[in-house]
Amino acid sequence: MVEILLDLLLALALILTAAAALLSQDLFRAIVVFIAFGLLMAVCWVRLQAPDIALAEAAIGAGLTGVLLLDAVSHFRRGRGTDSVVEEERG
Amino acid sequence: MSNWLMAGLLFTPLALATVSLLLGFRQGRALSWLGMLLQLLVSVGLWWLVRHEGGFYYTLAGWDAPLGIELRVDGLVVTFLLLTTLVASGCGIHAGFYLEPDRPWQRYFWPLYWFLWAGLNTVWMGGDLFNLYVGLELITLSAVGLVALGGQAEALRAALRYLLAALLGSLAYLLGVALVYGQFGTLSLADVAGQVRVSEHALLMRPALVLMLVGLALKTALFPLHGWLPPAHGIAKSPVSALLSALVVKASFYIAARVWLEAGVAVASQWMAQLLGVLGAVAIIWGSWLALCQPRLKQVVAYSSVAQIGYLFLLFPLTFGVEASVSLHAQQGITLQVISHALAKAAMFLAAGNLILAVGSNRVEALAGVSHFLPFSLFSFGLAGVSLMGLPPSGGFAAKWMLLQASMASGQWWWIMVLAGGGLLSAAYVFRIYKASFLERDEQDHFYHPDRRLEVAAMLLALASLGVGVSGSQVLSVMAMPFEEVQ
Amino acid sequence: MSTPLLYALTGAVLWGIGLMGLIGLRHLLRKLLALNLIGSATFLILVGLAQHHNGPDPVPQALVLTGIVVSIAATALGVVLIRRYFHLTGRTELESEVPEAGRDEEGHSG
Amino acid sequence: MRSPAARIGMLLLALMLTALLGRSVWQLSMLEPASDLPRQLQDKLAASGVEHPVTAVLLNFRSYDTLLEIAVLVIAAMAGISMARTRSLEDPELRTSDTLLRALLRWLVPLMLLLAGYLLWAGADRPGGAFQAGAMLAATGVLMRLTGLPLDFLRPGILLRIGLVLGFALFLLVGLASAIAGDVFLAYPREFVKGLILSIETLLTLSIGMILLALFVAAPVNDASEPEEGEK
Repeated sequence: MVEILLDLLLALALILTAAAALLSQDLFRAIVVFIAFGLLMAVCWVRLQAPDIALAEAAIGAGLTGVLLLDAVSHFRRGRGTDSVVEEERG
Repeated sequence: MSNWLMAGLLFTPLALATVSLLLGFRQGRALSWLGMLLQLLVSVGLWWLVRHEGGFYYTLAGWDAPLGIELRVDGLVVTFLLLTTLVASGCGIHAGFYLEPDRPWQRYFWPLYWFLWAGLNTVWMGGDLFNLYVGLELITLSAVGLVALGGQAEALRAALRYLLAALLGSLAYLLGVALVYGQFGTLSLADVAGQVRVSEHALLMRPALVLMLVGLALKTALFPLHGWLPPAHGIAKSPVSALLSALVVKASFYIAARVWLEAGVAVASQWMAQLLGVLGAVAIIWGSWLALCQPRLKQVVAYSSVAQIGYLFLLFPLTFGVEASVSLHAQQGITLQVISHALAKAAMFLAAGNLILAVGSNRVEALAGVSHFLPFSLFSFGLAGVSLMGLPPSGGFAAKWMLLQASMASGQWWWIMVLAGGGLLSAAYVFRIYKASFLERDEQDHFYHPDRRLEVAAMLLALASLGVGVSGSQVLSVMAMPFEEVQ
Repeated sequence: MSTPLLYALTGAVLWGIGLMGLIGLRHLLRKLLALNLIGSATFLILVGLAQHHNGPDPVPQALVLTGIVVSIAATALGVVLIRRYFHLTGRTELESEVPEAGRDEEGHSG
Repeated sequence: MRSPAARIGMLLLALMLTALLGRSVWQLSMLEPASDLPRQLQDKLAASGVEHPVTAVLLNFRSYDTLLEIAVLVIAAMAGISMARTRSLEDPELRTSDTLLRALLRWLVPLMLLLAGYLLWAGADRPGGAFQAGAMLAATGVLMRLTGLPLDFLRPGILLRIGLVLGFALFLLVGLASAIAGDVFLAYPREFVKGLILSIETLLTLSIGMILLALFVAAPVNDASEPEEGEK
């Protein structure tokens, strides 16, 4: 019973973080939420008795993808020289 | 014998990719000549073997399907392997003299080229749905890399668009594979085909089939999912455009066709088949019309690809719910269309590249007067055009003739109008290029003359596309029974 | 309802969210993010559906590992292309034919 | 951003997809299990040379998938470094003078390397393996880079390129060797299978780590670009 509840909560959290990662106005925050999504996915894989995927998801899915995207965002923030930077999307 | 040939076929492109990554452009080029020769020998050898001893399954790593991965080698597959060797070699030779060897990023051309080739071979032979996914991704990423190589903003934008569309397509296909695995517990296409025929719940495969077909249609650039193709094929270097249009889009279509013919026809419905056919028909007309309106030469050729891809999708209505003989006829027609379009479109892009090199501009009106200076390339362009229009004696004619017969035999007369209309429109856009190049212009008479070898590569492919028409029956006899078990 | 099935159904919902994001969002990094979501959703369905009856099945698990590596490769390629695109043009969106002012107006109307 | 109609259309599309997909998953889950693949896998596991089934599938039963997957990684890395600054990949803005961080790193880096080694070694009979270990290596590299430690080997020269393809090349050669010995492509000889898988995994770990790191570091700041065809 407790396990089912845990699974339901986890599934709900996955959906919410996914939606939040896409809807967030701030790109930096969106990516942080996406990393959280990746970590939740790793927990999910543990629940699905797939520890290999959990390890890979935490290291690659959340860790490296997250760092890669964060690095790109900070690159955008720094801008390219004196050019005006189109950082955030509109709407 | 077959072990050696298969090992050679699988090993050569991957090894060439690895070694050429360690070399510069020129050494990589020299090595690539050797690789092309090896691939030619191996694929001719396999072709000969299958012709005399029939097709076979090749179990990789020594584990039978469904646990391991099996490759299928039959008449159709060896024909496509041979086609790939011809077209890719032609494009490779062209690229070897077309690209500027001193740019630092050009050293990555050969590795990407060979990885692309390896992916194509994998797809033609693939019998495992997930392995096909990995093969598709191999093709996609190397193709995107080739489009973006050393690129300007425009090329990057085209490459990004291509990447996003192709990834979405692959994931939709993979989702279909996931559902298939959930239903049948196997990834081997042959197993799935067997189970679909006996399972009482076979119809539950429909969503998976739709997902796979939609994903693959996106990767093949079927109307209305074609938006990514013209920018990518238009902006890439000409030999790369030739590879993309001739072979890469065919890979995803080939998978769709195999899934459809082996498992799909048993579970699909008439409206699905007709819908795919209608989209193909719209692609033929709309793509040809847009090709006619393009101001830039390579965009004309790229939109012509959108139209020619439309013909391929007539496979679906012409093989669903029809007699076996009609279906076979349609399959042969589509196979010929794939082959002749691959040869003709590669020739056309290579010739277009030569013309652009000569006049120094991509615009159609800049071609004025080029007919005196580059008659050879212009002739190649025209020969390829003949095949696209579907005039005898080209391969395009043979293909469209067979499709016409299949349409009549199955009572689906409406496709005949599309075939006729598409032919007329393609004649119009090829003629437009010719008209532009025969215009006299006084002020410019200092055209750059490209390397003779560039012109020869284009001409050989154009002649081959004509040859397919002349020897259409021999080509088909080698394929024996297309898309069927040759065990 | 079993645990794997629950996650497979979650995967179906995530596919919908991801697809909407991919089509609806404009920023290229966000599109890439949406593609990654779709990838995760696909993997959940693959493993969840296969493990619904029999418990742990190493084959789909291995496939997902392969899939994760392919998707990081694709993501990384995408990021490299986006960064270079930004470096050359200062843009992070594909639709750049519209001039700057026009895009602002479009933003207000949207 | 988009017109309201388009937004509603997208929402409907997504809802429809979710509903249909969910229905399909639900229906499929009602079917009797069709697969005896896990059982076949158990039967043949002993012959695969490793005890952990996932590793057995990745590196033996479906090794061709894995080979091509490494190829995909190499392609991404190539595309990355083809756009990188040619001299050095170091980013001066990233150099940190934080002594605390540096001291911490002196402890953290060996620890992470150790963990990577453990993951690699564990892969034979427990969860772990080349990918996880490679990712760990890359993560170590990312940390080192974020604190500004010089990573000279990531210069896009011949050494980097050799490192990228090392694992792939060994994998490929093993595949060829078995074919030369008269067997099918990628079949390992029975007696060496364990050692071969471990050596392939070790080099793969190194290469995967390097590829992922190169992708992270390849900041595209190279201004040179090919002119469009016909624009000279």
